Amino acid sequence: MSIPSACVNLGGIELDTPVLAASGPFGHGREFEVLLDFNSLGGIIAKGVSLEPWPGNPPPRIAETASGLLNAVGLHNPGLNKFIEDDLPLLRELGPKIIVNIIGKNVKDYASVAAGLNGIEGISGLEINVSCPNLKAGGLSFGTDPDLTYCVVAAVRRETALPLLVKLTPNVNDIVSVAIAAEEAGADVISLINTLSGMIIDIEKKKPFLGNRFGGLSGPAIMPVALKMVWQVSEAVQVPVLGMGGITSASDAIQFILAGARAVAVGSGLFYDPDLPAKITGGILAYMSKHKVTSLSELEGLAHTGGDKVEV
Amino acid sequence: MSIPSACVNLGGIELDTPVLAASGPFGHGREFEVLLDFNSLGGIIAKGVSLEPWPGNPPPRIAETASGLLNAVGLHNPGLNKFIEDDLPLLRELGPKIIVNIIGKNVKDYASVAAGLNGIEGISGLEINVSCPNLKAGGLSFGTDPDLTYCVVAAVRRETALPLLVKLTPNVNDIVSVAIAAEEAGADVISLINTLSGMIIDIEKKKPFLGNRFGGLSGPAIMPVALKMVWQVSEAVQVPVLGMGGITSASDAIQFILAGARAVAVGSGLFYDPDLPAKITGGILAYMSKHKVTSLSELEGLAHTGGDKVEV
Amino acid sequence: MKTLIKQDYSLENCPVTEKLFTATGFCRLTFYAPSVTTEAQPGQFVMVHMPASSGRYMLPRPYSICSVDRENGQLVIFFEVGGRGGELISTVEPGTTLRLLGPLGRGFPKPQAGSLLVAGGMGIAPLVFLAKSTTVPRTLIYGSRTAARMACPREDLDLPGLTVVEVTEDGSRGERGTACEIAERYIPSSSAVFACGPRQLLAALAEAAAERDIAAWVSVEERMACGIGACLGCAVRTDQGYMRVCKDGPVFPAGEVNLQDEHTECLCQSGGN
Amino acid sequence: MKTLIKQDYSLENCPVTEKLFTATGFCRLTFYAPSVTTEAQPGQFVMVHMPASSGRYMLPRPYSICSVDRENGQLVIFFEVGGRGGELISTVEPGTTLRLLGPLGRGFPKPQAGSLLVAGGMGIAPLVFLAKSTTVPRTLIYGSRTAARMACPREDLDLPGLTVVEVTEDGSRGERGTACEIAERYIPSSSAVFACGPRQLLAALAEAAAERDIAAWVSVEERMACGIGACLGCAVRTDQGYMRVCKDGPVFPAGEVNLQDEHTECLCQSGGN
Ligand SMILES: Cc1cc2nc3c(=O)[nH]c(=O)nc-3n(C[C@H](O)[C@H](O)[C@H](O)COP(=O)(O)OP(=O)(O)OC[C@H]3O[C@@H](n4cnc5c(N)ncnc54)[C@H](O)[C@@H]3O)c2cc1C
Ligand SMILES: Cc1cc2nc3c(=O)[nH]c(=O)nc-3n(C[C@H](O)[C@H](O)[C@H](O)COP(=O)(O)OP(=O)(O)OC[C@H]3O[C@@H](n4cnc5c(N)ncnc54)[C@H](O)[C@@H]3O)c2cc1C
Ligand SMILES: Cc1cc2nc3c(=O)[nH]c(=O)nc-3n(C[C@H](O)[C@H](O)[C@H](O)COP(=O)(O)O)c2cc1C
Ligand SMILES: Cc1cc2nc3c(=O)[nH]c(=O)nc-3n(C[C@H](O)[C@H](O)[C@H](O)COP(=O)(O)O)c2cc1C
Ligand code: FES
Ligand code: FES
Repeated sequence: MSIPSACVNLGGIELDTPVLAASGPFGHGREFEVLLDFNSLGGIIAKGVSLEPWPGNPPPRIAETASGLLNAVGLHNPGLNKFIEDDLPLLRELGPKIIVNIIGKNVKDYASVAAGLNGIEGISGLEINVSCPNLKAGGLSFGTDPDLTYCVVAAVRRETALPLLVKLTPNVNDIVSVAIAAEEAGADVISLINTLSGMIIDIEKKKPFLGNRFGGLSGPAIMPVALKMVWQVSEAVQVPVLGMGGITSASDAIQFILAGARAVAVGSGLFYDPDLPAKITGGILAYMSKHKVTSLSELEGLAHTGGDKVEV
Repeated sequence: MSIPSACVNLGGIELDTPVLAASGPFGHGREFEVLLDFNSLGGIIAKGVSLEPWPGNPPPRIAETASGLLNAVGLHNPGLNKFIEDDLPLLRELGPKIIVNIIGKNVKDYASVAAGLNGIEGISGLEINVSCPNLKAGGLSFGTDPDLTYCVVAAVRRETALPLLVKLTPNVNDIVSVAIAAEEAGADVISLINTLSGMIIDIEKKKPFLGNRFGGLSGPAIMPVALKMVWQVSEAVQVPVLGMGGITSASDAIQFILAGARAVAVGSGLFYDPDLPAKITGGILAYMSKHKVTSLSELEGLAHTGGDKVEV
Repeated sequence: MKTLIKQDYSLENCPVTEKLFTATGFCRLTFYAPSVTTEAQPGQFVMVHMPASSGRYMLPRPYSICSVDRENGQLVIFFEVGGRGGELISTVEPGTTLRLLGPLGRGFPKPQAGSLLVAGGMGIAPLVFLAKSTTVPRTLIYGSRTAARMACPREDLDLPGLTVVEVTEDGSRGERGTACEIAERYIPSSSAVFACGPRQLLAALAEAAAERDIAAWVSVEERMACGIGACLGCAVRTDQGYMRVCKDGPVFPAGEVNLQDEHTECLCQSGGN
Repeated sequence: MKTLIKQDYSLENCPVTEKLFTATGFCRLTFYAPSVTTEAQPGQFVMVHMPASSGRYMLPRPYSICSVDRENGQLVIFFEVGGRGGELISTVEPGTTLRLLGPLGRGFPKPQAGSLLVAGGMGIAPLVFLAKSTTVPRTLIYGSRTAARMACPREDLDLPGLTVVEVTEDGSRGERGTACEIAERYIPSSSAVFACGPRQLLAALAEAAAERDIAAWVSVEERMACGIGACLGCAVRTDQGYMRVCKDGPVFPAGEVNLQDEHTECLCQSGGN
């Protein structure tokens, strides 16, 4: 029997392993340089980049909850120019494919970031974070509305020839309709999920704990929610799905793949264990050997058809 | 200084303590009889009752996740008549106020259950569970749409003079608009939240773990999500809010009250510790003494105005 | 009007008095639990709560009562350390306490002479208690994949009147074969069958017993939350619709319970409690 | 083009060599951690990961390096068992290991003669290391609410050239008053101020030092996730906008960092990462 391969093609991006660093927790990779085996990472999704610098939210920005992490960093970033000058050169040297997560306060901003990245060496794809607050709609995020999502994606699509990932927010009635809108507007990959909206309260100070009051919940707590959305979206769209949300083990990652994800990303799990990508890649290969599977495509979405009927 | 009182008026229902048993985990109370100090419970919300018996979902119905519980019981219940004959007489003897959670597959069913409970002794209120799948809308729940929610609540309102709680699902874009619709249709209390939709996959069998594939996530994992929704809804409606979702300590319960809840309910926490209601009631009273508060109304929603500014 | 029937279980803090790993990965814990032992019947179970020190939010786990010493209030459970719950429970040391909820569920009827007891793997646990509850002549078939997983100490099965037949799939101990194959040889001459183990085993036994019109009782497992019949989480399909394993079972007449449960159509898109 | 600058921290499994509860609720842990001690500077910190056995998903916790013995690779942290993380960490016994990530952040500059060190409560931890790093004449004001919370053993502060002034709010040990009140007496005659403790203390000291144009350095705390500057979770407002406590601090020139941070307007309805 041949050796299992962990290679996947994620919407035109060839990855050596199906494990990526999710946008945000990893920053721009530099700080994790000494902590992580970059051979185990197929790709790095850089932290959200906007046209102009964003200051981010007032502190505290981080709180811990039961099996979860609540953050309100507020998309703090140095802006496109500084990202290209300071961060990208370092990112390029790490090895994994680089995908840039782009953010904006209106459709034009998103498009401008995408345009500004054209012709820049070493970028394998763009990921649109549609969870940003839409200032025109009272701060509700673009990604809660299929039409707005379509607008943002279509606008970015016009500006770039790079593979385009669209990262959805889970704080919606119906993730499927948003995913379909993104696909129709030209997405090559659907990434999901971003954080769930939440808060905690400091009962001694009698006020919200986070400076921004509300934050985004990530970590193992949200994994069942993420997995279901990956399941539903992968049934409804033709393009591949990048799954994430609470992955902290190979078995978690395999669940996402069986649910229909082509690849997975690890976010807050990195705080807990920078060896996660290596453990996950290793664990996926071991699972493939055990289950006599040589290509990940055989596992992708297998749980939809009840994979165990044939085997012993 | 006078002794703190834990009494609250929840939309016309006088409760001796602000802690209720949430609908479902507690069943109809009989089984918990020997495990629980009923003086510590202000009220019991009976498990969802439909006009006809519902069989529920195929097993397995329960799975454990990180700090969470995924269930797909499927609103299994014996139907209105058997509930009135077999369960209600026992429930009435336990002591706490009884609220009946009602469910239906269409608007008429909901209304009929409400009508069927008219004139029956020992019921202090009804709670409409709008999370039921709406068969006309492809199984999406009533509670994801403000208009449908309005219809269900208005129809039940016409049939009953009892205090009416409306229990919302968190799987929505905008919980506030659904809450406002419920209030306009005549809700006396907004209950939130019901479970978050999720799933897990058995990687050995390569299929969803739960018989129903999808389930509802409860437990500490979801608490930040619940708390934020209570915060938002209590700002937007005039009627009181009953908060729940992941409460497993007095400090959790106090967070809900500071966020704007009039009272709280404990669901899956009861599996973990049947003493929870007693611990929570005791903990709330201790907190009130420490913070020199004699009535819970002084704490309700206090975190919205930054309660610590005045005290030392 | 009906009045409340007091339930006969309770939730108590019970000291662990003994711990033994009878084989790698198999833990036998003894508790001082007089509140449970006085009433406990073979086939009943307890919900074991997680150690308080774990600080983790985890459901209690159901384990069969493996034996009781009523005089001294000692209760034994015997389990495979398969997952996170079992692992945590197996870390407690004698002297510390765990909360036990029990005794729970409906047990086996009393075995008559000529009864056949069939245990697959950890299904041995309730059958030890059952075997100990009588001295009439009876046979126990104890099957396992391989000798290393035959974790129940042989002494526990040296009981007056009990014939023990060991069987492993790989022949590494006792006869070679499945518990079911061996059982089929004994069923025709048995007065009744009492079984616990994997669903396929129970299903095959149920069929073999039914063919010969011999009464059979099976103890089934299902994921549980409350363990007391409240949450309707542990449903199993029976002739009378879904029943609760924790309250209406775990022991059912073999013919009444659906032992092949493959999942059927799913209606409820949103999960639904 | 810039090339990568190798970071000088690492994540290692480090054995605990000693554990002491110096007072109720205050734990001093010593590790064998040569990878950290060789480079560690006063004011730097480590991220302490949770014991693997806890199996819980919890962020590592930041603790100041309280002292090092470079020769023997020993590293001391000293903390109040305030929450779930500290509690778990305080349960580890000598012989077991914890993962330490460090040394992290920017420490204090080297104190000159006449320096004033001010510690409020657990702010003592990094100042012990600072006090030990030199022998020039220097004064340490160590303030606490009450004697029982003055947890740092007196021996740790018996250092050549160091004058220690103890102060408690209730007068139960040393002078009565706040560390700040006492410090204000010493500041005029000090060459520089180095402080760690509650924000209000740091703010008051910063003001008092600024009035007299005396250099002051403060170590600030903020909730952390990564500890290495990647996630932007530990922001503190400074003259140059938000900076990272873990990477740009935790020690900042007192005048440059906003120590009164009351929350301001909030834009982002949906949380937003
Ligand atoms: C009435 C009853 C009596 C039982 N008696 C015993 C006993 O005496 N000895 C023993 O070793 N086991 C017994 N079990 C099974 C035992 O409850 C489970 O193995 C245990 O809950 C697993 O918990 P865990 O945390 O170790 O594993 P988890 O991490 O929860 O899961 C590990 C594996 O166990 C399976 N599992 C978990 N819970 C159950 C369950 N309730 N039923 C079936 N499979 C489950 C899962 O599918 C998974 O593959 C009994 C179950 C029931 C319902
Ligand atoms: C650079 C740095 C160095 C530190 N050095 C020490 C030290 O040497 N000794 C020591 O006892 N503590 C120190 N702290 C504070 C310590 O990190 C927190 O007390 C600890 O993380 C609390 O974790 P917990 O799980 O015990 O409590 P939790 O359950 O997380 O919370 C308990 C309380 O601690 C507070 N808290 C938690 N994390 C932080 C944080 N990062 N900053 C401020 N407050 C926090 C919370 O507000 C809460 O009131 C330091 C913090 C930083 C940022
Ligand atoms: C601190 C932090 C910062 C994040 N920043 C971004 C971001 O800039 N852009 C984005 O699309 N997602 C961001 N995310 C979301 C993650 O990429 C990921 O979708 C989410 O955390 C769920 O995955 P996890 O549970 O593995 O962390 C951030 C998450 C965290 C915890
Ligand atoms: C097993 C189970 C059954 C439930 N059944 C119902 C129900 O019948 N009606 C309803 O409105 N909510 C039901 N719920 C939801 C709970 O009432 C509650 O809203 C939810 O579990 C969140 O609270 P918790 O985290 O405290 O459990 C059920 C929850 C569980 C776990
Ligand atoms: S486990 Fe709750 S009814 Fe059986
Ligand atoms: S904690 Fe991540 S940047 Fe400081």
